[in-house]
Amino acid sequence: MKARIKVTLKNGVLDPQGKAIENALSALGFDGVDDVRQGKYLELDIAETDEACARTRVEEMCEKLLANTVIENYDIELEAS
Amino acid sequence: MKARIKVTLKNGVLDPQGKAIENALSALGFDGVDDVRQGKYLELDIAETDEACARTRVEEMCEKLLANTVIENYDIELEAS
Amino acid sequence: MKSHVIVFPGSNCDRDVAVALENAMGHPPGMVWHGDTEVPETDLIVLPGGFSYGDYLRCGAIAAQSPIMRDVVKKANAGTPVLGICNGFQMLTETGLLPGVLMQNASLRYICKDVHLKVERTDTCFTHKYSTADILRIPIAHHEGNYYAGDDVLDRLEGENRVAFRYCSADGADGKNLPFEGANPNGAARDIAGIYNEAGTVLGMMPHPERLADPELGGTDGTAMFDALAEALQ
Amino acid sequence: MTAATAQITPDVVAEHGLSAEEYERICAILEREPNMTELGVFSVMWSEHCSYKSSRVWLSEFPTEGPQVICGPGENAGVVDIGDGQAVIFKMESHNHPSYIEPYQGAATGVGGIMRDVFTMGARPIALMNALRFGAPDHEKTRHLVSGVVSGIGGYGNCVGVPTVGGEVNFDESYNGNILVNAMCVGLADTDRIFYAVAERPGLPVIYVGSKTGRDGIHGATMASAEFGEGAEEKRPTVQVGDPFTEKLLIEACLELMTEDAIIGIQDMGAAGLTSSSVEMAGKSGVGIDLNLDHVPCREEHMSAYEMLLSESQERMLMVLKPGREHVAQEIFEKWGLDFAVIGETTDTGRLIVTHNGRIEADLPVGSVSSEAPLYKRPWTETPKPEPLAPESVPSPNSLGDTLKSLMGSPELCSRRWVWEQYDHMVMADTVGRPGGDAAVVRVHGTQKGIAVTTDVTPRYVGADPFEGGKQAVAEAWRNLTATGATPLAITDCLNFGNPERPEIMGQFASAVKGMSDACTALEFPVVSGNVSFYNETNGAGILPTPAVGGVGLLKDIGFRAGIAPQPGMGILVVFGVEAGHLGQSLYLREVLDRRDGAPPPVDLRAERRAGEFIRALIENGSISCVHDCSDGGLAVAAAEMALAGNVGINLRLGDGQITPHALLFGEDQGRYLVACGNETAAELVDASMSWGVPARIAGEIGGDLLTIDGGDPISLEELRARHEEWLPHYMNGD
Ligand SMILES: Nc1ncnc2c1ncn2[C@@H]1O[C@H](COP(=O)(O)OP(=O)(O)O)[C@@H](O)[C@H]1O
Ligand SMILES: [Mg+2]
Repeated sequence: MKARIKVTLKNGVLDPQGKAIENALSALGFDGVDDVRQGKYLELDIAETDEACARTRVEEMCEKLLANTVIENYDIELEAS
Repeated sequence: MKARIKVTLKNGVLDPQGKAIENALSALGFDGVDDVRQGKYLELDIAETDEACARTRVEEMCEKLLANTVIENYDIELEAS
Repeated sequence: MKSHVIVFPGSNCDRDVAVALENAMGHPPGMVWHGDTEVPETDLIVLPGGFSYGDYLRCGAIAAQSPIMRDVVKKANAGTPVLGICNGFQMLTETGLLPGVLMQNASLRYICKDVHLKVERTDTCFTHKYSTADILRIPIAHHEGNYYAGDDVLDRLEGENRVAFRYCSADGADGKNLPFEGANPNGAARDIAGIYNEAGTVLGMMPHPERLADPELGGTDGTAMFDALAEALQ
Repeated sequence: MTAATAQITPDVVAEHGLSAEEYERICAILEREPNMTELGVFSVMWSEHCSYKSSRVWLSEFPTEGPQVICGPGENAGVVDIGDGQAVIFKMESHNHPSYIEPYQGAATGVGGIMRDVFTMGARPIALMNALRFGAPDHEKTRHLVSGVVSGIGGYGNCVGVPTVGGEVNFDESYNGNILVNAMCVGLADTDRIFYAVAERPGLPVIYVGSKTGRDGIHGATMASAEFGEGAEEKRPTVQVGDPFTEKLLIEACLELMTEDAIIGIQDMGAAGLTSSSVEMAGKSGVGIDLNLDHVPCREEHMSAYEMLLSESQERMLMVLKPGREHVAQEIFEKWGLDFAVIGETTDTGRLIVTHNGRIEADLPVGSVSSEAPLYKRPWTETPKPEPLAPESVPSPNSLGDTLKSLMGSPELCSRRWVWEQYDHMVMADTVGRPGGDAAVVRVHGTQKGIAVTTDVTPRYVGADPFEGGKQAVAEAWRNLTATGATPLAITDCLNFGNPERPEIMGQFASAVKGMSDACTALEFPVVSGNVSFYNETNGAGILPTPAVGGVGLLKDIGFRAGIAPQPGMGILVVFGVEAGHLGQSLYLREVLDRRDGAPPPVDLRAERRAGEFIRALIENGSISCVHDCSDGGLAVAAAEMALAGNVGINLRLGDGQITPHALLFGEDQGRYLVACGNETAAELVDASMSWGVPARIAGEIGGDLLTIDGGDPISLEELRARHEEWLPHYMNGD
């Protein structure tokens, strides 16, 4: 299966990158842009064919490595490949 | 509107981070994981209310700043907020 | 000779390179703020190392969009020599003045240490005081110095003799397959540490020549680059 | 319900870290009960961290004065004269707990915080150091913590562009649940432009600059914000995230403003943010302060007064300006893209009055909040003195050479290159003594002067004998500075201990402070700043007592300094200082025999000073330029480090046989230096040392590419280097 994972900062956690991008966009003349937040996006293939099993595996990967759960949330999408 | 942007490396472009994550996952005992690719995920609010206009704006942002189109693709999702 | 160093918010090697330039030229370079729209008349533009705009988004990406860079690109295209060191090299690729990109080091770690370099070409204003037999010792300090470009681009760079420096071991052997860490510190394609534009007037390099241009700092292999510029551009 | 009207129950008081007696005292001071916001203010100001309530009685023993001292403890950082109208300003601070919770951000914000302490006084930061203690290498969390902490320190310091030039790394199981991350910053200032945290007089504008305020790091208070916050917001993480880019801008903006005649007082917002900065500034000057929180730049919506006052958002400063100069400041901060807001005024009421949304949220006597925190002389019991170990009683190894190899490749003694290569240690182009030597040396920009910096403490010594261990920490810092040729100026410290409410821990603390004080006095090496971190314990098991010492010294001319690498022409190795073969608490005992007994090596402070002054005089007059002190691992390890640094072989002599070979080689006797020099110089030095009363012995010959011990046991440098360099990278790769 293919897993698509979004890792985003939790609400309230400072996002210096997002802030810098927001400033840069406005300096480039893009007005009305707000609340820019930067996260990570990961794609991977996993040998599992059962969706529920795959989800459990990927969640485990997120908890253990892919996300820093102290400050980040993650969101998993799965697709048979 | 809310824009959700995925910036991913083009096919064939070397991805040291993805590679490292793949190795780390296998070191942690996650087998059967393949083709890990890491990209960026961005969220932003844009004052635009018309979807087509908003898309054009965000595409422009991606071309100018958010993605390095030499090596990266981007994918935009919009949602009325 | 008049030279100018562009200062971005987050630049942090601007003073270091200004000192090296002053030592070579006998007078200090002009410092130009990123918010200005024009670089004063000049014989050399330097884009210094550091973390412009925090290196957020992509290294050099936000700096490449700053007002002053439009003029830098214009002057570079008109033939004014431009030296981009480290973050400056990243900016040069982001503006398209140089091809390719600098990706994260293969180790995914920041690396600060002396590396050895082969000088590939000695007919430019930057390197005419070196010889191709020289093995330079110059420090690197970066997290994104892993030069990447497609094979077609790499072939063209090599075919047009546009590789400026390559990582090598202390005895000049090529950068791969050495025991211990290997001489290629970051995984750069074909051991590339620096490249030129077509005209040989724009140089982007990851190593910091300004950091070993003073005997007190433990080496002077960087000095000849600044001396070369002072001589060529007077 | 808002924070201000919530019911204060004994539980709420306890969750704020205040005892019932402390709460009563607050009520007595106020002659009423505090509201929730006021309780929050007291809780942070009277916390151990801000008030030093358990340590202050002991800290007053430190010698803090000397002709070189411009400002000792009590300000954001210590200030020491280095001549020519220049001063160094430095301090060390812990960020232990946050780094355990989130190693990258915890360590990063530790670096950011300590830099603010230094530039708030008008100094440009020129060097960073870090003293790190991790749990046992095989503990499940250690690798992850090392990786996160090191990249966090690098991530912050590298971006700001201040070189991280040295530090320490130790592994010990006592840190399994409580790692120590101590960061130190040294800055350079002009003596006529030093800024203090004062508010001076009533009627002055109070200014907020830097980043916006969010709900970061509201600790014991998370409960309060979850219960009393507006609406149903998700429970917020309390981790502070650093923004080194903003810090860099803040440094430049503050230093730029400091060249204008505008600032009366300035203070960074560190622990307890807005509260401690405003209360401390006002308290010091005996004035009141009115704050209007409506003007505080906020990053999140609906922040309560409680949250704003207690937030530990990073990269913020508070200033008191000369009236009418606000526009000058505003222009500078806006140029650097930083927030700037007038949020209050100093008053003659002596009270801290905080308004928010038109309501008074706190009305407190500044003096009581800032200086009437309880002071505890907690009960303490002295650590029993261990018996010294006779060298002969300690078993000898099968092979001296193999022992040396395994020590050089052990977690405690292996190369820290993997660490320091992740730090930009060369930015600013003044690092003349890079990591890997005894003390780092940074040149004073544009001059021939150099500043030497080191951090030292040997926790296993302090654990065995806190008094001797405290002395040793100071002496080793002094020695490491001296070994470069620098004149030691002063120290900062970071006293990391367990729970002070336990008498054994308080005993360790008291004795260590006494030992440090004795050494500081004897070596004329005063304490000018520091920090105490208590409660480093989990489930009743405390860490090894770890009073880290950050030493700073001055080289008048970097042309006359010493490094540890022998140069061509240096054929002889001489050891100076008393050799006794002291193996108690040595790494030989611990790594080879798996024993941790005996007394640590005693420090004879007079002998220490004699030997150091002798060595320094020789470096200063150009007689010698290659010096390494002997510390962990003893003479053999020091010699091996020199051999590797110079890439040259050494044959070590075993002397006259008075001391058994393994004790001579691996004993950790204090006050010793190894010097490499030419044959003739060696003879002269041995002569000269007699008149100084410093013992000397030819310890070996330098040359070739083998390390041998009295002709036997040859070790190739290549093998030695591999052993020394490999452990840490292999460990970190999980090999
Ligand atoms: N955390 C660290 N960061 C940077 N450098 C370090 C760190 N830990 C150790 N080093 C460097 O490694 C070298 C050896 O450290 P150490 O054995 O503690 O020295 P010494 O015994 O002389 O005090 C020193 O130059 C020191 O600055
Ligand atoms: Mg030492």
